[in-house]
Amino acid sequence: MTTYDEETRDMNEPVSEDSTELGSLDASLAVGVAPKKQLGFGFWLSTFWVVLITLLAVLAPILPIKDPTENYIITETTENLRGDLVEKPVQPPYSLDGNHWMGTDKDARDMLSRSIFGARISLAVGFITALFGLLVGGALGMLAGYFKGWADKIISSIFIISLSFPGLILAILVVALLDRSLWTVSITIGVLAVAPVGRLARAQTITFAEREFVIAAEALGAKRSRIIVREMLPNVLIPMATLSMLVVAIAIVAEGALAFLGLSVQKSATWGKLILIGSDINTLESAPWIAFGPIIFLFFTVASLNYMSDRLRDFYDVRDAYDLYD
Amino acid sequence: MKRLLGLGLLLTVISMITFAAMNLLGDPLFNILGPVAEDVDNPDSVKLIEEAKEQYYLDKSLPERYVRWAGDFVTGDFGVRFSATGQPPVTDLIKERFPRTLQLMLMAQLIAVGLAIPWAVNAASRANSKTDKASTVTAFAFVSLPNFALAIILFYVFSIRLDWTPDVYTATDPFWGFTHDHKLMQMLLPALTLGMGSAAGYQRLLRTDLITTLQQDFILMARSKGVSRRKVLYKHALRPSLFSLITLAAINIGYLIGGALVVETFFRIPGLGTAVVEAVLREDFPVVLAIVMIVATAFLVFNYLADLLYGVIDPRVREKENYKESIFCSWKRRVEPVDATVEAPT
Amino acid sequence: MTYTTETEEPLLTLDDYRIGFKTERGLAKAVDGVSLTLKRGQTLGIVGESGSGKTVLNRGVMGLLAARNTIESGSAKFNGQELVGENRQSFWGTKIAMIFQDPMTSLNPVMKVGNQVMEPLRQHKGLSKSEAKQRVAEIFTLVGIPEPTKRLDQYPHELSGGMRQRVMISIALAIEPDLLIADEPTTSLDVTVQKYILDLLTRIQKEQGMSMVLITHDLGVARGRADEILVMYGGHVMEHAPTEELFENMMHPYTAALFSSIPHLHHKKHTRLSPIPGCPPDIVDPPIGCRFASRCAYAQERCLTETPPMTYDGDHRFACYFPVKTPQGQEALEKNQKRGHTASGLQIRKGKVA
Amino acid sequence: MAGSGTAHLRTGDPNILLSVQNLVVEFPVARRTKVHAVTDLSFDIAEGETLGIVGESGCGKSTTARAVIQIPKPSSGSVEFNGVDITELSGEELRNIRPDIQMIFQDPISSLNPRRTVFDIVSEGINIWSKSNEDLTEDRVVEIIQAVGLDVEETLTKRPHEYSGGQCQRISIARALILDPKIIICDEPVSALDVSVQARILNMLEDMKSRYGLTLLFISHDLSVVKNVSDRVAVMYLGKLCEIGDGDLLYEEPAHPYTRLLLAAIPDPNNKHSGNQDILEGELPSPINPPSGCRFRTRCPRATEKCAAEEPQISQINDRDHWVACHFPHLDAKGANSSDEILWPPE
Amino acid sequence: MYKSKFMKLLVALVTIAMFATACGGGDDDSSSSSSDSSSSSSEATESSSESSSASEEEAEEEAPEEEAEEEAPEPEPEPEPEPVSGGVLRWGLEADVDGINPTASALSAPGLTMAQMVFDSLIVYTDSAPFWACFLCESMTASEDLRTWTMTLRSGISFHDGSPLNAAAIQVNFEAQRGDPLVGLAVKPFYPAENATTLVDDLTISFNLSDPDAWFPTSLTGQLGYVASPTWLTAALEDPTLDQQPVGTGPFVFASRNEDSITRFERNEAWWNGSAYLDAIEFLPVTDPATRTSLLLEGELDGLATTDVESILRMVDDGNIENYLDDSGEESFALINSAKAPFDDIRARQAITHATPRENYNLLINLGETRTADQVFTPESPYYNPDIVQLTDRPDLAGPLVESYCADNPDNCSDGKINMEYQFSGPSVVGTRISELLVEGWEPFFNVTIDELPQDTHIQQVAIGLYNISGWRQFGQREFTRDKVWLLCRTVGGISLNWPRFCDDDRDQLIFTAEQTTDESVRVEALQELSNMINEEYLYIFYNHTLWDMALSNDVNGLCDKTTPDGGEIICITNGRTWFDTVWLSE
Repeated sequence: MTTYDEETRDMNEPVSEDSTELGSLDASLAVGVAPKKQLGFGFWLSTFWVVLITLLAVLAPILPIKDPTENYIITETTENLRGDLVEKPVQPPYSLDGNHWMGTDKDARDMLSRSIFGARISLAVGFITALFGLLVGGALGMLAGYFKGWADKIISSIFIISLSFPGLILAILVVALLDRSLWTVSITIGVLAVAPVGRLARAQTITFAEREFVIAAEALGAKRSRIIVREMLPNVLIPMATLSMLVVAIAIVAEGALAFLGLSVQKSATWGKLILIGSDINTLESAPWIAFGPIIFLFFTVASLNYMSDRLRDFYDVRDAYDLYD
Repeated sequence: MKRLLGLGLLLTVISMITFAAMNLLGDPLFNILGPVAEDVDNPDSVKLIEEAKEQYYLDKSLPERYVRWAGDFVTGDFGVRFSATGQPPVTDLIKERFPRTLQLMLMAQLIAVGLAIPWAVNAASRANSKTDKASTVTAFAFVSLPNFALAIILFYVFSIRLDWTPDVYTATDPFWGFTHDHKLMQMLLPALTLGMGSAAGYQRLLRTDLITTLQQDFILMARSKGVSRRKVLYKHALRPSLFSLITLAAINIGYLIGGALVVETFFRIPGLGTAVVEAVLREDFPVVLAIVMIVATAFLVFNYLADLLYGVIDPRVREKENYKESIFCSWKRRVEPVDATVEAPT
Repeated sequence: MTYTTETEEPLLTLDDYRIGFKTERGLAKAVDGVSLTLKRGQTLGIVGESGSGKTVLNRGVMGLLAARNTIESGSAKFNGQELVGENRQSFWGTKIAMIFQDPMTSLNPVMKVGNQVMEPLRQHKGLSKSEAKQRVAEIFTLVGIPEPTKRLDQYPHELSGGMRQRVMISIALAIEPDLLIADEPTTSLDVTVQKYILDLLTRIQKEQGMSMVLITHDLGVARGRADEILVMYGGHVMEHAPTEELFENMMHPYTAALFSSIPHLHHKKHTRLSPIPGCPPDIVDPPIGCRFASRCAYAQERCLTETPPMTYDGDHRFACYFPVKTPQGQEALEKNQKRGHTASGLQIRKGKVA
Repeated sequence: MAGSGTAHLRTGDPNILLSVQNLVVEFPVARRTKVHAVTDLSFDIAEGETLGIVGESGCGKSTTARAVIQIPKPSSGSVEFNGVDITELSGEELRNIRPDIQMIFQDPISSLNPRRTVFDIVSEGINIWSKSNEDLTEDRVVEIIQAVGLDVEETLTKRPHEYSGGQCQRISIARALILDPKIIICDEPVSALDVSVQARILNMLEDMKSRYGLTLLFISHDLSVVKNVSDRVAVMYLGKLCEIGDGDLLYEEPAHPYTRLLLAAIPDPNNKHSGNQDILEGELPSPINPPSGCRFRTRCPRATEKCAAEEPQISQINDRDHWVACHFPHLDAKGANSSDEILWPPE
Repeated sequence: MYKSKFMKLLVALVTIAMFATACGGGDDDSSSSSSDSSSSSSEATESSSESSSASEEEAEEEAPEEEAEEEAPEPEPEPEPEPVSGGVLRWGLEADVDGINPTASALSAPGLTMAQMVFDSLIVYTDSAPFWACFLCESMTASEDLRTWTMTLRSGISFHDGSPLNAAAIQVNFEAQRGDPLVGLAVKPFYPAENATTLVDDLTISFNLSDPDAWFPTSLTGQLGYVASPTWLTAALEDPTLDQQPVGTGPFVFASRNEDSITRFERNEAWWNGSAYLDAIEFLPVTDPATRTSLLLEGELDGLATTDVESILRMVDDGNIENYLDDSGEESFALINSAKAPFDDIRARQAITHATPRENYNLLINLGETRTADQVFTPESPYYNPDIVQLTDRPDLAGPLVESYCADNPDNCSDGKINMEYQFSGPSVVGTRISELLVEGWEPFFNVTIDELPQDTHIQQVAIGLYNISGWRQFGQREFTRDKVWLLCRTVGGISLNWPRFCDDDRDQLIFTAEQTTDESVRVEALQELSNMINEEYLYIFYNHTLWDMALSNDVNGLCDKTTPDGGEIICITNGRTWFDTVWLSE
């Protein structure tokens, strides 16, 4: 037994969302029994999906799946008008069957493998965008938040201006004027991500810069650089990391929107492009699987990333809501 | 007011950047004349070039052109299109297209707010119940569903399978009515597409805020005063929880514009969204410029209005000007009431 | 067990009243068999640390807890009317009023204070707007709010903490309740304001002839304001006595410990304080026997196995086998000092809990 | 009241560790308006002494604490530490003096970095200074952690949020102690804690003080707590000093009307001042535009025109260590000390 | 207002009805421009591809065999119901247009469709020799040398604004069109600079041609043959907004126009050739063919024209739609630039032709419903050359050619493949699908860069020769020699209407031979040889004969009842266009 006893009750539990019956006392608060925070099954399921789809995308060329560009035209033997038996190609698209698990598109290409190959570009755009946005936005935001003053004024103005531009218009403008390569698209969306990410980084930095442990560190004689690296960074990184998943999700959606307008990566099919191809009224009516297959892939991926971000935000108790950037 | 001045300044900067970008990104002469602009050996071409330069003031310096453009813009003349005929003038085009987009946005916002508020109130008042969990999952699904995907799903279900809504926008008047001929029905799916996603976002935000509010003592106080449950929810709890929602709704203007590009394109509504896509594709920069400016203005003005609205909703903001900036500072953070040390004496 | 010494019908009677919250780990017994009576026109002070169940008790009586997660049992009678299992909404704003700890958060920040006070007047008393305004102005004067008509149109943030608490009291007054529950009404206020508000509350209570429950963690606050004091710990009643009697004879070791852990003005500087060792009991899985046993210097083996019953000494009751200043208590303490530890293993050195 | 003056400073006393003179802290709030948080405040602390500063919210006591450690630097005035005016220092010089002056904050959550392990937090000072000071080793960290009653093994892996408020305050104390400081500024270290925990932290502070030979500046709004830990007590009102002196003396015979009111308000069952019938009227004036003359005059039961016109200077009472800034102090205050009663458990 | 002249030029060039048929500005084929969703706009260029002046026999006769059975229209003589007057016809257009001024506006397919309401043309195509007939004119005769054609107008006709139709008006129209710096570019090469027309008397005018032309009158069936009020033309020069409010002599009078929404024409009560049955006709631009089709199926529209095979199939399957199918007009093909590396070398052109997966193209893109084309003529045409086989789907033949090309031109190759760029208009789903399909076939031999361009830019780049290979669609004049503007050496230039920029005087000579005679045997020989020469030069990779469908709801009657004023039969359907003055709505 130590001289001083443990006080196990954590008196600083945040208000839980449990049982908000119009201001009623929360059970856990009332009795000091806080439920343990968990990421939950959904989080791991989401992680599983994201990892799975990422692996599929990376390994797509060596996976035993169909060639995404091959036209798998089926032929059948029918009688022609003269009564001769002739081999005739069957008009695609082919519906879902054992051979094509997600059916084929109008060009008799396997939708499953196209969706998997589509993930390559969509995810690549997502990750590159997030990386760019986080590096640039995070660095700018932290600079602005920590040093304040002129740096903050200038950087914040840049953020505001960039936020006032309608993002998607800017994106289609750039993409339409420049070549439509993976990098152009990614960096364009990445640039759009800089301001929102930067603002979060700035807000977080300011929040933490005001916290007393920073003063304590300063009082201990820590240098500025040390405070930034040891005290601020670990705290800003967590929200940034949770945000990064959201940015990936948003980038995938933004790329999808560009692709849907016919303005994304030219060379290969992304999810957005696949959806676009299946989205006209005729195709929707006769072969809805062409659009809905990739929609499901896209939806699950985006939802998973969103959910992971959401859970992590709760888990790490990152207070700032940041689902502002769409 | 100082903030209005700031707004104007911001818009000026934005317009300058956009204008410069439009003029520098491409060769404006090339955008008007195409390859002829390069064909300086041919006297015919040279004549065209001269004519175009004069017509578009390309012989003037960029700042001068900007001033000229800005002067026209302020008076509502958005210039001449880079198109086959230069017709209709950008102003006319905007006049023609803008109302449709505005209708779409208003409907979408109405749907979004109209859905989100009762939805969130309902969910928050039963936080963590089965209903709430179900609605959270639903909201999550809608938030994660890109609007082009939602558009396809809605269109597939309501237009193709059920045939409740028309397949196409035909710009038919009148607005009110419930057949396929009425604009209302034609706008319904596009507005729903835009509205549902936003509604889900609003719901999530408002629900969280409401839960926080509902845990406040003043709610308990109101209940102990005998105020009915409904009144507690809508009169006492809702208003102080609206802060973030208003901010988001204002910021959402930008998102809606982005969504309008996609949704208008998918539903074939000739609005600003389709206009800007078309204009970008054919490098019709005066149109792009005008639309960017309209959108940026709308965005900033709505954010400004949101700030004003804060004052209406929360008297604390009305008096102390310490809310400073909303989009300009920290969007989602309500500024805490002033410290006791600064409290006014009586 | 029933505790009644009343001839006149008491305003509030609790009998073996219990409140449990469903949690992930099991049922949290926040209030575990509380019995008490509150006479008309009297003030009852409920004292305890956070987590002792004092706030839950009152909100439970009010019916302000979430029904979904709460299990309520026993009996609670208000004005002779059984509350447990009944919908208590009809009491809200009519018979019972509440005042909360933080006047800033318990006033709606976006409503004018006048309207907030008027709300129950209009709703329950059916006053017209102008009548209600008139009445509020009167109440404001009563609670010492200067320039009452001007204040009507102000928002909470425009008032100081003390003023806000006065508004809170006005709301309670507007209801003209039989019972006023004041839940830590002054904890967030500066001492000078605190004194004013407490004095005001006492005055109003006397003038209006209503009963009051004053919840506080500070024994000092209860003294001079409450007619009786009830000490709670871990959902149990530890001790209950008329105020002066309690301060003279603290029978329960917990009450005594609580009192001596606080620095007092009359102590010389650098007086060694006597903290209560250990931590509050886990109310989901409470210890068998006395809930305070693990932290008590008097604890014997018996305390760990049997829950001490309520012992009555006239108006004074307490739940302890070895009360302070009794021969049993003294003996138990000495025994523990001799063996160096209590029955629960708590070490004691030089007569002090280590 | 709330007067100015430096008469109470023990100038020339070689034991004086920290001497704050004419401290002024102002914050701009808007264009051309300033909050006068602390105005012309002077006090000193001798080595090994505990000075308690007490006052209600908004009196500037926390601001004073921050100004002493130069975060942020005060608007004017001097803070002499060991005879060196640290307001004059900057950069590396200031940094080098920092280990000697440490601080403990009110909010146990905000004052600890949530993303670092407790061991890390405590040893941060060592990591910063170990190169220039070879005495600073990990052994010291272990020693300190044990001294504040924490388990060393646990601190290696656990983060602050896994500890309770009381334990967090111990961590803060450990962090402050690690560099073997001369003085620790305690800014409301126990006001966020439950009463029983509060007693433990207060006891521990006393233990640490004697064990490591510390000097404390103890700030609190709780008069009982301040009295308990302090040798000398200073009372502040609206950025100014009202009364300062030996703790027992000041509590026994409060001379300043404000001190008297404060003491009278304490809900202590044995408070002999509670009979004072004066009530503190009105509201705290705005520090943006403080009253002229004596700052307490707007609420003072004894205020006269003189109080508005002339700011009282601090002066000594009865040749004892008792100083007051008031034109009309209560000099007749006498009271019997009746604090013999000792409650359980017997000392 | 200043007009962007270069753009207008191209728009005009590719759409002038007089000589041209369209170049497939965009998607080169069946799903056509109308299927691109986002970029299609009110710009005229958009649908320029579909303009054509050549008309065809009725669908029943001309339709390909495999479709014959499906066709709804019945030739059987049923008791003809009496036409009823009244009603409003709603017609779906694939796009809106910039203006409806024949002398200044780019009359693309929708433009021509609407122009036919307001304007009468001077000449119409007919079914039997000489395959044309006078409409607004009374007679037209050629001089011996076939260089001068003299036309006499009908008397007593006046424009909607009251001004009279006379020879002077014709001259104003002709000169306005020829003089228009842009529209005139396709007119100018075939007339002398001075005295292109001569006024003989009030109602008689002579056209003086540079070359003898036995088929000149067929030039006046389209845009050049539309006659607008000279008063209005003059006014429109001053105020271009008037381009939106055409004034002609036609059966309908312009009523109102709301851009991108509805253009309305109302019955001309004082039409010189009787009176239309319909009260009014409204044109609604609906760019997406599937949507347009849905509107027709739902009864929101009464008729439309499309080349989108999927939509055609839907409408054919629907029992309530009458479909007029015709694939004898335009061809869909890939256009190869012979003036620029690598395709300035015939081996490269051959190789890419061999590598082209045309079978898949026709199966997947055209759903197997169109007829594969090896040349511009369909087998029904007398000029069809049965010997021509375009060797596509033969990658085995491509390999050696590429190898030999790369040996000679290492700079244009990498990794043993020829570097080249494929251009198409976009964004367009079909365009994307086509490009992916083609690239799939070409990739073993070519390093293909895909360049998806906005339609205007695409046309510009092709016009000035900044392309390698491009999706396209054109030809389709009923009188083939009217397509000469796309083939002659004289249209090669900085801005070239001869898109492949290929000049061969012998080939030109064959065109002139066919043009200058009405002797079928001479023409057959010349045109078959012409086809052969085109095939051997590998300038176009023909995919298929474009299938046009004019679809009308069953309520629409009397579609092809129109005759010449003298009662002669008229070929009423021309690449998805027709007249509506004899149309009436039942019920």
